[in-house]
Amino acid sequence: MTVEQMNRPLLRVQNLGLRHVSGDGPTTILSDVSFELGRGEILGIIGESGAGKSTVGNAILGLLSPEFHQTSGTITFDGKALDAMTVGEREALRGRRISAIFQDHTASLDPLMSVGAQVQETCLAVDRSLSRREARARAIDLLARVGIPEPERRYRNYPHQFSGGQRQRIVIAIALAGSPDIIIADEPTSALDATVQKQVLELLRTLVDETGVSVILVTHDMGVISEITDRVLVMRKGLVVETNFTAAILDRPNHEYTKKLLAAVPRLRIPAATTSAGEESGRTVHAIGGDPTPMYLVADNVSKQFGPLGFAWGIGRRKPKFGLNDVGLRLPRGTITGIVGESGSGKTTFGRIIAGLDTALAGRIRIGASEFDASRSGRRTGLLGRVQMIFQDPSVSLNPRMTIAETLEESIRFGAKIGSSEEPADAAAMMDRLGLARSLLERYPHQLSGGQKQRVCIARALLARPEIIVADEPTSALDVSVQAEIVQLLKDTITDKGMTMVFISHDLAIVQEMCSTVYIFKDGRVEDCGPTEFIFSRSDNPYTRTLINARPHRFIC
Amino acid sequence: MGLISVALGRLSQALPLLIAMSLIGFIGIHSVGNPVFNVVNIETATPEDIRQATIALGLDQPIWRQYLLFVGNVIRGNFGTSYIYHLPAFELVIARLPATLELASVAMLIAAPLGTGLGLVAGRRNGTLFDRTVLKASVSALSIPSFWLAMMLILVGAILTGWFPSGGRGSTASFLGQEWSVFTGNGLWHLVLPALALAIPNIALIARLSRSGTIEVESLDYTRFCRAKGLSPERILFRHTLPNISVPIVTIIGLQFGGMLAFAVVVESIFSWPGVGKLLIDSIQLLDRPVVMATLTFISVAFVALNALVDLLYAVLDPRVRLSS
Amino acid sequence: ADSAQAQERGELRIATSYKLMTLDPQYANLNENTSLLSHIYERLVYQDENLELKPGLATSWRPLSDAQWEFKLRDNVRFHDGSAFTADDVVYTIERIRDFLKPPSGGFRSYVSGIKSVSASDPLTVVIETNGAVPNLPLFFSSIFVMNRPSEGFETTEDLNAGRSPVGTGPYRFESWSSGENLELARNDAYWGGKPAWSKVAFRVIESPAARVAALSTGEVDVADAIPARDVASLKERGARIASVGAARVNFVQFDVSRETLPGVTDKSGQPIGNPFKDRLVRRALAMATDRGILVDKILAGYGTAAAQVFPNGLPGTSANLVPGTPNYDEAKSLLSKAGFPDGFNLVLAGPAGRYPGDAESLQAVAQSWARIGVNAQPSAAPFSVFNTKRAAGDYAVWYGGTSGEAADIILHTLLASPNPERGTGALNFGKYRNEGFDAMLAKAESIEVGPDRNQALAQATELVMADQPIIPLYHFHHIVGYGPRIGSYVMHPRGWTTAMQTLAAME
Amino acid sequence: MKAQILRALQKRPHGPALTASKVLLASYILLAIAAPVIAPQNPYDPLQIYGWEASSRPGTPGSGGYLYLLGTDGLGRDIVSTILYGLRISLVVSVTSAAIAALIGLTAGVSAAYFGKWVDVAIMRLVDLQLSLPTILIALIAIVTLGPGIDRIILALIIAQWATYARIARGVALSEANKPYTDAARLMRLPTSRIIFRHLLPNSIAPAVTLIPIEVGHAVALEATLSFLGLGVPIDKPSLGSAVASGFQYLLTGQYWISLFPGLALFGLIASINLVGEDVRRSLDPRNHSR
Ligand SMILES: Nc1ncnc2c1ncn2[C@@H]1O[C@H](COP(=O)(O)OP(=O)(O)OP(=O)(O)O)[C@@H](O)[C@H]1O
Ligand SMILES: Nc1ncnc2c1ncn2[C@@H]1O[C@H](COP(=O)(O)OP(=O)(O)OP(=O)(O)O)[C@@H](O)[C@H]1O
Ligand SMILES: [Mg+2]
Ligand SMILES: [Mg+2]
Repeated sequence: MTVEQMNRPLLRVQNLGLRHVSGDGPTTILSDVSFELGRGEILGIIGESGAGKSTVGNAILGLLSPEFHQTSGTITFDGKALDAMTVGEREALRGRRISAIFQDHTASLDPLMSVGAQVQETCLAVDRSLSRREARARAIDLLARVGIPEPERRYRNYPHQFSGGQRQRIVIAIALAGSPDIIIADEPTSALDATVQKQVLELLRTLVDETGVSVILVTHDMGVISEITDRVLVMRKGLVVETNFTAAILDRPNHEYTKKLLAAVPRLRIPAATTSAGEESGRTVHAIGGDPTPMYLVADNVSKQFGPLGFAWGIGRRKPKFGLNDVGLRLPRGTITGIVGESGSGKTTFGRIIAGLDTALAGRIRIGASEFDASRSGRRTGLLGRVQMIFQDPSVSLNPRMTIAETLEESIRFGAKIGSSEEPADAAAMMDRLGLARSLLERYPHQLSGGQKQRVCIARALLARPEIIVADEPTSALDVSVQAEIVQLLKDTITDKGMTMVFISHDLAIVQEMCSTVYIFKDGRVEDCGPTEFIFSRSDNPYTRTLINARPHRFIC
Repeated sequence: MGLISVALGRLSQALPLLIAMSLIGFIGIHSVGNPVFNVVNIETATPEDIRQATIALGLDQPIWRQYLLFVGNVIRGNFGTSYIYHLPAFELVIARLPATLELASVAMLIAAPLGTGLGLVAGRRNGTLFDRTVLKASVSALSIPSFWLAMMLILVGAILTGWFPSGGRGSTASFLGQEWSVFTGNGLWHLVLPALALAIPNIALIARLSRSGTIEVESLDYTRFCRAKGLSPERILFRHTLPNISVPIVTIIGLQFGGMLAFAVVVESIFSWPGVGKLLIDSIQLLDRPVVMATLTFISVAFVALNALVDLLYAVLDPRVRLSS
Repeated sequence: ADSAQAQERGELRIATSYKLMTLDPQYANLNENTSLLSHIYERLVYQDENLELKPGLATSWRPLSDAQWEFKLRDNVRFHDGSAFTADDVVYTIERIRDFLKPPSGGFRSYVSGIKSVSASDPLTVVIETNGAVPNLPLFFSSIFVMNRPSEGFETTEDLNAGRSPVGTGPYRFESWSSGENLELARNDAYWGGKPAWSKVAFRVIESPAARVAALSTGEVDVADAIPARDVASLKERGARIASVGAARVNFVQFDVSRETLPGVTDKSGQPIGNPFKDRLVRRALAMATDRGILVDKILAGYGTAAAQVFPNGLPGTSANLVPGTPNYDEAKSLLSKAGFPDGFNLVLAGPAGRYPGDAESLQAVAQSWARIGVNAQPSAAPFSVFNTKRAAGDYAVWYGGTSGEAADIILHTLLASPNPERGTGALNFGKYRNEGFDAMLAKAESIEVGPDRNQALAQATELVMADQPIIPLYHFHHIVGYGPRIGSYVMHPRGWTTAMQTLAAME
Repeated sequence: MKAQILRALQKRPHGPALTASKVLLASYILLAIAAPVIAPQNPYDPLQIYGWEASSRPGTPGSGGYLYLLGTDGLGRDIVSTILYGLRISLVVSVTSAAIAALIGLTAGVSAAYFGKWVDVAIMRLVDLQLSLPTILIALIAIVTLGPGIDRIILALIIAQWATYARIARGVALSEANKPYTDAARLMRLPTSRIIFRHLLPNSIAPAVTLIPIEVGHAVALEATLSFLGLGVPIDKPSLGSAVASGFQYLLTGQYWISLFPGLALFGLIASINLVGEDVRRSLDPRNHSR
């Protein structure tokens, strides 16, 4: 490698402009985006949701859908302009020299192929010298490294059998399969709890240090930015508003927007001295709420087993595995209760059972005065429809053939409706409150950015005006400024309308801000629970402490 | 759910189906006309002959008794004797099976891979010349009435060029106690034109389905991610796109295969191929009830089995379906 | 290679529309069976191309008295299994039909129902006693195949269908068959009538006319029968040759003349009217308005003969005075007016579809003709079985039909004689036409021994009944057979048989 | 759904081939509507038909005072007029039956997938039953018991065709019913009909949309077969399909025009329906909207 080559930036994006052309005319998506990425550098991209961060990644990969038109600029990789390359040459780059972690992890996985096979085929594609068995071994190793438990056993499972965070890690594993020069990681840790996130970031860091890979890391998590990136690019409305070294951006932001963004970062408050309250260690359960408030939503002894995995040919039934084990939860009306916990610990599963979408092995659920048997189908017992969910994977939970407006209208018309006397909900007003342009109403889900889809899901749930909302990581794809607004909106709605909310999140700062009570899940059980203040300041449950301590430190006060 | 229990479940569901089918067939034939007019020579038979024949065939009995009698006989494995051919009805159907099976199988073995392949590649190269050619060719193939297609094949393949025989089964070889054309060169030669006549519309149909499926799937995120992973386009096409579009294709293949087994009348009669479809239509027209019933039974069983197989394939193809069923 | 091989072995390949459905020669009296089985089995009497009776297995026959016939049998005839043909076999054949075969087997029964007893007075003489005079007995024997008496009992239809035992005296011996698909025959070297022309005969049942035409065009077969008339021209262009003959049969329009009101018959405003066909004038008017020329020249492409009676002119029992006229719409209209229908009326003209050459087309052509005199005919075609059921149920007022027979009197007997179950007359007389004068004349003619006198009497009876127009004879279609270069000539038979014996191999 | 179809129709056509096919289809429909006005002969009126002019070559002058532009058929009907009038019946019969069959079949198939359990079993065994019953038998029963008529043929064709749609739709819907967006819909406690028609159906419909135009072609052919057997439209009022089917016998004879021209007309009709169907399918795919 010549010196010149060494000094030359690995990737250079110059004046990139992109337009999206549709029946309604062109919209500018990116204008004049320029940046460089050096070898072994980690470049963070932050910015408003819908700013065009993912689009930049796609442009580098050459995977924009045909309705995007490049209006200006060049992208140069390793000294060669991508435009000048043949289709075959660009194909040869992908996976081998530039690999990617898509923001939309669930949609990135082929639903009909086992995850192991998907990792394995990538290994084979990027390294032709591998035998199938070696590739399989590599795949298992990769899965283990991203923290998939029992990778041997789960190798043959399909994407839908994993939790959101696990799917995200599988996508990461695939991106790491080769030894690329660049990894474009689009929100790679948005679905991961603090401990796992830490593990993944460490993995990335090691990789960068060992192999000199460069990383473009799109994220809204300032903690991640501060922890790992070298430089940061701030984007807004298709423009680069600011770029600088990480420390500089964080300490001395220049641009108004950056300042606003940083100001909006939620901070976890942990009292300096932890006073020990309970003597017990290990699994602790603390009294929640004084008795005066009657419990509105009560779930008792909910258990769930995931049946034998894979296809049974009628012989040799495999042993089922517990997904939830004797989980209980109680929350008073008009409150927000947080559920946090390890990725894969059963949070989503529990939420779905409360909503009546899944049947449990056993368990009782009480809402107000009505009791439901969780082991029977929600449709039968009438549980289904009492509770709305904001789904963890916004992209797949939107009907791809309905425009946003149609989706929202449906929610208004058919939602459970607590106060029917109220003025009719207004989809457009809701869009405004969520910071979404009204023009998005006429779009189909695939035409939105990740954060936009997530907000549509929030809008859908709120417009249905349910008694109870289970919000499964509702802000994971949102930039902090929008996030702050949404958090406020949710809080307001809960108190104004007297709703009750279960708030599943791995973002402890937000949980702390929003929730009055917190449950900590681990391995399908409630590991710890109690009033928020207590949990964050005084709980002595080791797992709770690890979780809290795993947070990047910069944003802890 | 295990395979065996699925199979057993299907079997138990097939019974009411067979009963319903036999009732419809029985009452249907009964309501259409009196078979006795086809049994006697209507141009010479006296009323007495007709009366005698009616009694001999049991057609003078009330319909419900005829039905019970029929059911009783079927349980004893006897579908009755054909009014027209004077042979056991079941044997007649069985004798036609090899011809039907080999024709339908060969046609499907041509149509399924070719159609899927063409459709996949056309969908992949959406908008290119190749794609437009495939689309137009398949639209044309589907727009030609089947008897036209058959006649054109005869005209070109047999009369004008003399390459292939115009019809018939050619020489056969014995296998499993039945006569098969596929095992002799001459028989295969005779198979070419009728199999093409059956295959061409199916190639087109399958190509259309897989083309439109491919276009849809190729724009999804996981296909894009597969490209980002560095997979070759071929691998994406065959290992990812294909499974994801295969549910409707498998369905159609099952349906069409069943249709070829049972209802390939036009091709069978134009190529004088002694298949089940022609037997059935003739028997319906001649009101040869025992044969109609035996054929319908065979067809129902074939469809139940085929559809069960297709359902099983859904579960093999799509793990999400697996869980729910 | 295929055809060269065939040449060497002298194989004759015939594509036939007749599906051979059973190997029992006495099961069903249908051309479908008898045409093909006549290679294996033979009859006592042979009916030639002019429907004249010629010696078959019997060399001569004569009535001994009013109720007694004697048949002298041919000597030195052997069955395919080597056993000698004797009078006992004839006795067996008759007993089998009369006593053994049970319905639904039928059709041959009526031929032997008049036989009181049969005996073999010596090995080559059969004496038959009948109940009353049966002057037609030799004709009946021209339809009955003689079987070989087995060592004991009777052969069942199932045995025969199993394909092991069809043993006859015919020029070809049975090799193999597949029901409704094919029949293979081999030369009977010991045939009494000399060495048959072909060493092998293979019949392929091809029901689709287009497929038969195609098979003949490509030379896959040497002979194809029931060629559609419209295909003749192009077949000739491709080098095939054509033989044809007017069929011994008639297709006609028949009226219901007995009921007071008829389904589908209304005046022009749709109100039901009384049965107009009771009036001879109406029937005559409709006959007069029927353009048979279109049927024959256009629909049958010339391969048909316009009909004015039940058999083509010139065959025994036909009248030379009955010639089909050209349509006369004006006179027909005035006849209608005279009958009280100046504006005509509506009717439904029913018929089978795909049963006879030109059937569905004829319905429409007849309707076109009748429209010219104000009779609004709605053609309605149905599958043959549906048609038969409905006709028997009285759902039709006027319909298209067809019939055939060994002789003119047999058709007159079933189609036009008053229905009389005891005498067995009028089986096809679904219109319930009754004409006592005609019945008497027919009965008289039938009692006369076969010969010119009888033919004369039949012709007179025909003239009488046709003047009354109970049916409108439309046409006698032609049987058309196409044959390839390996065939020198093909002798057509008006009964519509297709056999190897009718071919003459081409001279090399 | 409705909105999507409307949108699909509003969308400007894409390639020239599709434009041509739309124009073709539109002119077919116009011709069918205008047939009584523009056809030189009324082929359903026996008084206007001259049997002696049967099988005239194209271009022969006819007694009616006009030219037999494409010749006459075996009964003397002007081919041009037969095509125009036949189009009316064929269009009505095939499009109506295919549309209703698709509606019934898709609903049944998607419902089976959505409800599962015994509903699925019941519907699917009904489908199996239907699939194993030949159309001819159904048509025979329908026509013999209900009497002849175009509506009976449509009925028979609907009965004959719905099952295919049902199976196709069910197969796809089985996968769709397990996707999270259906969960969202169920949570909304939407009326079942809305989940089926608004969510599952549009997402399972793509293969069926490909199938519908093809089945329209089948319907034409089936109707022709039935007519040929005397089970379809009255024989003196041939539909386009039956004109082709009966003309088929002339295919190997010299009188090519009797079969060829109606055949070409039919070919064009089905092809244009197919191409327009392809267009509709494209516009139903949201990912194609912006293109
Ligand atoms: N197919 C499309 N058609 C039209 N507009 C699109 C399409 N895809 C994306 N957009 C728009 O382009 C803009 C940029 O999208 P992009 O996905 O790059 O945003 P992002 O910065 O990644 O946002 P987020 O943080 O929410 O993921 C958004 O406003 C989005 O609505
Ligand atoms: N359909 C399934 N079949 C088998 N196992 C499943 C299935 N769905 C979930 N699991 C397993 O159950 C466990 C709990 O999953 P769940 O989705 O509830 O996790 P989670 O707490 O929401 O995690 P995350 O934070 O990653 O979303 C996981 O280990 C997951 O792999
Ligand atoms: Mg994004
Ligand atoms: Mg989750």
